[in-house]
Amino acid sequence: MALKLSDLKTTAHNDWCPGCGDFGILNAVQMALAEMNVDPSRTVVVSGVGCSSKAPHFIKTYGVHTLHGRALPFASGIKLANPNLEVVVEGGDGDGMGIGAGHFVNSGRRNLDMLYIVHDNEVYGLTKGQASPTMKLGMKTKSLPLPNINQGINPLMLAIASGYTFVARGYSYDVRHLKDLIVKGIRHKGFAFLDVLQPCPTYNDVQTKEYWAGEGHLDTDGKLQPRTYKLEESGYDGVVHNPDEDEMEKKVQQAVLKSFEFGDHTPLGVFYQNEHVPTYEERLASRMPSYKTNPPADQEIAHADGTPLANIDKLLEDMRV
Amino acid sequence: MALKLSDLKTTAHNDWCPGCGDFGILNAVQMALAEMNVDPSRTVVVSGVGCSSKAPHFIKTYGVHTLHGRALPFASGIKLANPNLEVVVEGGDGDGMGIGAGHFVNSGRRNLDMLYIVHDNEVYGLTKGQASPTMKLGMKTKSLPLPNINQGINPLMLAIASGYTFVARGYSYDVRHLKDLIVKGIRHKGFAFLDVLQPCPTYNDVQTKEYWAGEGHLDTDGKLQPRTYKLEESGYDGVVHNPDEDEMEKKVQQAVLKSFEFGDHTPLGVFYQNEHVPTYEERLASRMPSYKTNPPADQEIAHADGTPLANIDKLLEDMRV
Amino acid sequence: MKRDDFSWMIGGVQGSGVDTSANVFAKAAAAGGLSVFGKREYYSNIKGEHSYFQVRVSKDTIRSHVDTVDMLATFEEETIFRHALEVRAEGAIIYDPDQDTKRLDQVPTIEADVRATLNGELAKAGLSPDVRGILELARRRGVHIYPIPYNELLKEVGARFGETSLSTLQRMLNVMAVAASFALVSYDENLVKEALKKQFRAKPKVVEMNVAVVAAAYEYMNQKYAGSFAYKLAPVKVSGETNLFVRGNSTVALAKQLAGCRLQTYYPITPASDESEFLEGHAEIELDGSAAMENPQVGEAVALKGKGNIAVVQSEDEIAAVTMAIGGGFAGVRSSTSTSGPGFSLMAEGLGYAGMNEVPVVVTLYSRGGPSTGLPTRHEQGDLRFALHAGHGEFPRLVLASGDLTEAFYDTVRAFNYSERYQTPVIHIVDKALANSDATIPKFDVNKVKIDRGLLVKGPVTDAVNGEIRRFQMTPSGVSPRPPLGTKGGVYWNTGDEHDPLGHITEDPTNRDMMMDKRMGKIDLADKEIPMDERVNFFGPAAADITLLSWGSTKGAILDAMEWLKEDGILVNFVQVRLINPFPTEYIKGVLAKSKTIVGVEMNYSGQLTGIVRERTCVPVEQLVVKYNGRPMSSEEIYSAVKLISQGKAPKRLVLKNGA
Amino acid sequence: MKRDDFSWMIGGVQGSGVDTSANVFAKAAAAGGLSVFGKREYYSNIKGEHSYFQVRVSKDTIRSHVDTVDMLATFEEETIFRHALEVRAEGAIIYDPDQDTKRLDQVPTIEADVRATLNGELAKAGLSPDVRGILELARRRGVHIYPIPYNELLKEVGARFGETSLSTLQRMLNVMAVAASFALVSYDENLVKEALKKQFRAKPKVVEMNVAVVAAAYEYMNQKYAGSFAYKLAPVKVSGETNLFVRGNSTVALAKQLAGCRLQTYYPITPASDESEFLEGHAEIELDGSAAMENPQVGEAVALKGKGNIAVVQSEDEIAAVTMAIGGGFAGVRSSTSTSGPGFSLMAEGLGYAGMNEVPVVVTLYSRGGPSTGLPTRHEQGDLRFALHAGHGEFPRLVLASGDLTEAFYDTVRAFNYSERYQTPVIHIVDKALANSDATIPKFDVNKVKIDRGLLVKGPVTDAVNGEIRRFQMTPSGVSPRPPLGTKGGVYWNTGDEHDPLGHITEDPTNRDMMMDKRMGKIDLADKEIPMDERVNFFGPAAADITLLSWGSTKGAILDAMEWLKEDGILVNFVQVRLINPFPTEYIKGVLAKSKTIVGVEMNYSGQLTGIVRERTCVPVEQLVVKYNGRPMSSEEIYSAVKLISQGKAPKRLVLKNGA
Ligand SMILES: Cc1ncc(C[n+]2csc(CCOP(=O)(O)OP(=O)(O)O)c2C)c(N)n1
Ligand SMILES: Cc1ncc(C[n+]2csc(CCOP(=O)(O)OP(=O)(O)O)c2C)c(N)n1
Ligand code: SF4
Ligand code: SF4
Ligand SMILES: [Mg+2]
Ligand SMILES: [Mg+2]
Repeated sequence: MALKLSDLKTTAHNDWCPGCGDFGILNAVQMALAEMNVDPSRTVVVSGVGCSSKAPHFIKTYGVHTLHGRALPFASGIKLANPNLEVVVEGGDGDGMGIGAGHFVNSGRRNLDMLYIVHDNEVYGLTKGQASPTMKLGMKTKSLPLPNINQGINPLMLAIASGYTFVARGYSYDVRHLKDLIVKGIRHKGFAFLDVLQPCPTYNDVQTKEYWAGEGHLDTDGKLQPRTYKLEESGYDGVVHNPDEDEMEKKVQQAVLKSFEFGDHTPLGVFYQNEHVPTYEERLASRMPSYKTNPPADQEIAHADGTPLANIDKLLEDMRV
Repeated sequence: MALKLSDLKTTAHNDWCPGCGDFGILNAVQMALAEMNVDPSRTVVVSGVGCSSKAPHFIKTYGVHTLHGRALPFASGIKLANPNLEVVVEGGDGDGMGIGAGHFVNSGRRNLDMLYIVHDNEVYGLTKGQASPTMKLGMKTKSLPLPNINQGINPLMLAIASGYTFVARGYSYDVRHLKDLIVKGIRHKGFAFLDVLQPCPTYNDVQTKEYWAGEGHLDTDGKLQPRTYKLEESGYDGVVHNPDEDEMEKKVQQAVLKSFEFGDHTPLGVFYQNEHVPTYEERLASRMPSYKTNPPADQEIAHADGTPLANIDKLLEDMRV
Repeated sequence: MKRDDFSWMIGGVQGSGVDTSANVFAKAAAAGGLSVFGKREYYSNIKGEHSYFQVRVSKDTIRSHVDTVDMLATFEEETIFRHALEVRAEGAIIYDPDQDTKRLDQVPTIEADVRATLNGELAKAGLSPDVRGILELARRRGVHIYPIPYNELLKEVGARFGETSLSTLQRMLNVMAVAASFALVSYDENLVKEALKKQFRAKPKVVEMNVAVVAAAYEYMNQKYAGSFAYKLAPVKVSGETNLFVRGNSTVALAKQLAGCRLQTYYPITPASDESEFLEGHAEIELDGSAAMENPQVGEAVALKGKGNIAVVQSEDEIAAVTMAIGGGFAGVRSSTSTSGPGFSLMAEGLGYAGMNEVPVVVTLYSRGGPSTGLPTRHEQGDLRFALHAGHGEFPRLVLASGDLTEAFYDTVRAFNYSERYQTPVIHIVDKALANSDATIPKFDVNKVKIDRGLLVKGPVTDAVNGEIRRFQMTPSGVSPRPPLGTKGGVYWNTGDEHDPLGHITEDPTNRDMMMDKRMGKIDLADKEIPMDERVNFFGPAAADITLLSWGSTKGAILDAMEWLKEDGILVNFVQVRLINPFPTEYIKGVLAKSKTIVGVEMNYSGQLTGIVRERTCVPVEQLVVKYNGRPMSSEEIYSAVKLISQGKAPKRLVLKNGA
Repeated sequence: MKRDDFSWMIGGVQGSGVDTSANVFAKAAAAGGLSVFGKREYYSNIKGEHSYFQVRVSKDTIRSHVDTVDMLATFEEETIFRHALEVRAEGAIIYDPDQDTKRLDQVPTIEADVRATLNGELAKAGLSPDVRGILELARRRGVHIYPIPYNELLKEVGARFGETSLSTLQRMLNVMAVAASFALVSYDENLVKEALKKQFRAKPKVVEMNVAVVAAAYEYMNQKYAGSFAYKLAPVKVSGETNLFVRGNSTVALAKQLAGCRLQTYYPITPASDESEFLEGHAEIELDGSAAMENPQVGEAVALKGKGNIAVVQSEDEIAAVTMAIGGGFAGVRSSTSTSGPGFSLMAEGLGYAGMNEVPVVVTLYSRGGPSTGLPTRHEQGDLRFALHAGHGEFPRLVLASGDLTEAFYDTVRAFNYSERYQTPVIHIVDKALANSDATIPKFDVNKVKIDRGLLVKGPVTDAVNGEIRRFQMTPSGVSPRPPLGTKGGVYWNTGDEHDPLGHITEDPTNRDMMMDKRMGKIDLADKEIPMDERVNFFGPAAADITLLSWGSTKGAILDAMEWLKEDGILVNFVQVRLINPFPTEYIKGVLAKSKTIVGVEMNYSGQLTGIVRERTCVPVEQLVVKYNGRPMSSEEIYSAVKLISQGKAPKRLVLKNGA
């Protein structure tokens, strides 16, 4: 039975501001899940805390709205316990790269088979528009009394440095393209990171919808030149095709260089993808083969009468005096 | 009065293992401070928790041995309160890029004028040799029952992605060269990051002193080929000479590419240096000029009789009904 | 119980100017010499959800909100649906007749439960589920309904200023509602206009239009409804003493400036960040000119160096916030961080480090509805026990909790004094109900403020041995002289490990005992030194039938309720504990020994202070009045609760449930 | 007080095989049917600092260490300097005469204070500050000194095996010291050899050489010192029941396997990580074959899927550790994390989230010396209050603390049962003194272990409405059926915000009250349901002069002391609280009502349990026996303390100070 988009909507009241870029991301996620015909009860959307992190409540799969900055470890725990679930993580840029930066870096090192979507609006939306870690030094939004005092980080480069095996960028008002990226990210074998440009009309009056559409950025004919372009259309290929160290390194380097483009000429699409790095699940299974056939969530632990199913006799024998 | 090396030594008992690479780093730090003739009572060495983080106790400047993973924010607070102090931060790779990764990334965004030295031994020394975040996937030291299950990160690339304005690597058994790097790092205007290859003979039997010296890596004549080389000697120039966006971007990219070299051909030296990014202290002073002339630690806050020196009359006036 | 005050409410969609209107209302009232208490309720949301503001004004002192609404000012339908039935008989509702046909099921932001209840009531009364229906229901309950054609009036004003954009004009809906309200109670129109001028000071054009709106509203209301509403609000003679109209967050920020806090770190969180943002907006600090005369050295410094300043730093998380602040403390700078529950949970390890290294640091804990993310914009006093015990192992800390905006100001200064005097962290709890409430209070007496830096060493150390300073040397008091990092004359060390007097690690058991005794002994010292009037407030007669025992923001509601109870002849006194650690054990024992019925009043589930009282005094406090629905206690609730208790009709754990 | 046991100590530099030798000693003794209790003391260091191991053995049950040393085995100088004067009169010291001239000032690892004290004593006695001097001092106090030429003997053995490297041979110094010790007390040589075979099982060559070393040592000692030491250690008949020789960490790990814990997360920290490493080393789990017969479905699963397994994950910090484990709980997997103080401090926020979302998760808290980094390898019970109150706001949690290795095993299983039954976090405190102590205990009775998964829903949900599951639906007990994430038949949500039955955010005050009552009510439910014998142990006569009140690892020392006190005719009983929350209030009230002198015995500064008892029962516990120097309480200390109290000679707060 094919899943309809409407099957993925909930009746929970959505309280995002009118015109918020989060709506586009939400739609794209729902479209992607419908297209992939996932089983909602085998799918979990996990988030942190922030405007964007309210998303799970609007998606009719299992939803886990966690703590500020902790979406990744919560999601990792769920996936480790039940590797057969489809786990998608969503959250804000502050959530992911401010308070959550430590998990961001270290989750890259694990390469669990999940997708992480960051709503990148360059502000802390829910706490009223303070600068987030992706906002550039000196930028001033209407929510800031003074220009941003911190340098901004390049989330794509940070993701590459942290070892994510799929690194991409989407734009929340290009819903179809974004939907495709989400599908790719979910299908990717390994940890996929997807940075999404998300206008916050309430606090960020610099990177607005109009900005990305090309406001103030005219071509010689005086026409608006959009500030984004598609990597796929530019002949860029971020995929590592063979399990080859050299190709891998080249593709990583290419992705890093590409990630420097931002502003008037901002690439969207897949910067890097490498499925030749074993996932954490595979690494665990290589240590204990039963992890694959009998992962934690599938394991029975007790007989019907409550006596344990584990047999520790051998271990006890080792401890016998 | 010139500072002697011996003036920088303490009587605190040093309990590092014999042959530990930490000794070399300690010597280099003391040599650098002596060479720069710092005032020990205007110098603070801050560390986290780990074998390496015991270092402050062996250096006769002010020492602050803090919490595991928190050396950077503690140090930042000290520096913010008293920008006239020389602040050097030391710690382990687990301390800095495992539990401390969030501070690592976000401190790069601030660019306070300090130096951060990471003792990179690829293990958690003090807790008995678990893999640290810099250890590569699949590597197996004698302390690990099974090969490392996580990917390793490249600390230099991570530092560049995080915005550090000085990024370098040293080796603990090349004390003179390391000393020079430390001097450069302290002199650098902005936040300097110095990764130091530090053999841990007790737990890491892969990256040993012998390994770096070239064990098993022979040239055609059968002579040991050291696995490290000096960037300066290779004609590499990591310094951004002009406040020019283009040069900056090129130097960053060059540094990232260079940071991929590791193993048989590992560069030591300055990968990247840029003094054209304003420091956090400068940014604060541009918001409130008195920060420069009258930083927090210099401010009187009370009259002799204890009445406050701040005058809040104007603010009270605003609140009058 | 006889209320002699005026309880006004305004509501609207978050971001539509509800705050501004309440502010204008309050300022206009305050300008007339009235006592004002305002309370804001809003969702954890940026735009679109309902929020409302209740402002209570009186010629006598008031310190709390009441549940009763005398007048409800509305300009959209949601506020009518949500609050119409809260208005008392003979009260008033001002509304826009354009809304008449708006239906309940058209308002998606109203929770299903709330909607169901309303639908039920309307159906029972045979009324339609729309604005007309609900207003009719209110009218049947004796409420006066005052329609006012907002848009028509606004357009007229607009026409005069050449402003035709309806959306621009509608930004003044809120001011019109305020003016219409004041007109009904015949309040001085000029005071309203003055308040507007203050509010929009920087924008003369805006002031002008708004003033015209006020005039139009007064004119309409006077013409149409003159004399129809019984209650009149008159300004009172303002005494010589000036009053302030302040909000909790700003009060604390102001006190930090004065106390000499020069490093404030924070990670954004409701309801704490407003304080840091206030500080950031006033980061350069004027210095007292008299300094120059009195102390030439200070004078010179001032002349030479210019203003003071506070470095306000947004950190990457609360772990960084607290550890940075401790770094500031190490450097000899009064440093603090402000947060609420979730952030405070992340500070536990840092607090222990400060305790271990005897570093002064102040954490202002704005307590909100928990646990976890909880009710981020709602009220609770749920963090007291955690504040007392946060962090593994045992280290000294002082915990103080303020009861009102005036206390919050002076307590902030004290927090810094305690932290330097006892060289240890101080947690200052300001609950959400204070943080976000606005009230008129007497002007702060800056001369009463004294800064006590304890054993801070200024200038070079002279007794270093071999260049080493015995920072943690044993002293009779347990407090050692504290030269900040950077002090000339020697150096010392710090570590989270147990350490010797130089600050080097040692695991020696004898040293361990000495150091533990030194550190923990400072709490006994504080217990001896801190005068009782900084630690407890006692209100009411020395002997009474009922003794209320409470802490924090419930103070105002309790005091207000006590006046009514007195009128009813119920003898009540009230002990407000302000310093929770060191706990004023002997004092409390003394008071409780004289009490008949002791009642713990707390805005949490378990009666946390009550537990502490039992632990310290072994006096069983057997009657609890608690509330944990996220809404603050009203004076009326407390009044009724105590009345019930005095009649022997209350359950041992009385749970208050009012509030929307 | 009459000790009928043998207290043996060995010391040496960290990393030089002290642990191994103690293990061999203990195993050899245990193999002879003796009861063994071992205690290890070491610095927070990797190599080079002094560590020592004390092993007490007896034919009767023993559960604690004593301060007295009957025999000290040494092979280097530092152990001699540090411990020679701890040996009792008529006790023995075994040492290497090559060390005779080693001077005190040549040992940099001895703390200045310790050195000064020793120097003083030697000077007073007119002795030289070297090994010879200190041994002479011991001799004058009645200690027998037994030189043994280690290197000579080793070389002889080496020669036989063609091993000439002295450094290789010296790796057997420790075993030689053990053998020499056993020879002196005429213990069965074969039992020592058997123990070696067990210890070095995987390395036959090593076993062979070591066995030869044992023989050489026995031969030398028998020849030289036969009959010179009065005490003899004889094996006892082993009863039918088998004993285990276990360490705390492994006990807990074993129980986790059995309890069905299938996700363990951790960040390395002393003394917790040993447990995770044990689990990691045994990650694949044998399943009970009988399953197949009994339940065909399970049997099929086993056959099909093979073994069970536990995913052990090293996380980037403890915040990740606890939140990952909660993630596992969400997925329906029994999950836990193990840590000690600093890590636990970082878990406060996560705990509150689990409480709010009713997720089962177990945190094993290995309590060590605090505050802050504190004394990482030393002992303390300083985290009890923090465990009770960690996390902002109010949420239910159960806290249990084990008193010995047997309890640690069964309590681990219970912790998981409680956490699933009440759907909330459980904190299981195992203090350092248990984590790192080794002892013989009766074999665990696996048949006594029952797994209770509470209202876990297995298989598809059938009552979802519109595909939505009311995960947090109200039920009479407050516990709702819990389908894990991934359950077919519907979906639901979770959030740290207050939520409705589906798990969606709501700020409605009525729902809030219901949800708070639901969550907090589970603690009352647990209080009603959990049988008293899982919550408290009571030892001794129902009525006594002195009632000891304690928790955790002090149990062993108290029980041992009670036997001596009984001999002295002092009537003592002992209440050991195991479940701290929900607190067994009525039971404890009952016991204390019958007590004359109540004595709180705790390894912390402030008497934390005592405070809890006062809070819950209002019974003032006025006599404290505390210890906080980082060393565990010995049975002798407790014996003396109680004796002093019984004589009315003790201060109200008696601080114990023994230990090196
Ligand atoms: C520990 C903790 N600190 C602070 C907060 C307050 N807080 C809530 S959302 C948020 C920032 C949200 O910004 P971002 O992650 O970028 O999400 P956005 O709202 O922009 O979508 C903060 C700081 C919190 N909930 N928990
Ligand atoms: C919050 C917390 N968690 C865990 C620990 C235990 N711990 C002490 S040192 C250390 C790791 C040290 O590794 P690294 O930082 O690489 O330093 P090294 O010892 O290798 O120099 C850990 C996990 C701690 N002290 N605090
Ligand atoms: S504040 Fe910004 S990010 Fe948040 S809901 Fe509004 S528009 Fe969206
Ligand atoms: S464990 Fe390794 S890092 Fe630590 S002191 Fe020993 S050699 Fe150095
Ligand atoms: Mg954001
Ligand atoms: Mg390391």
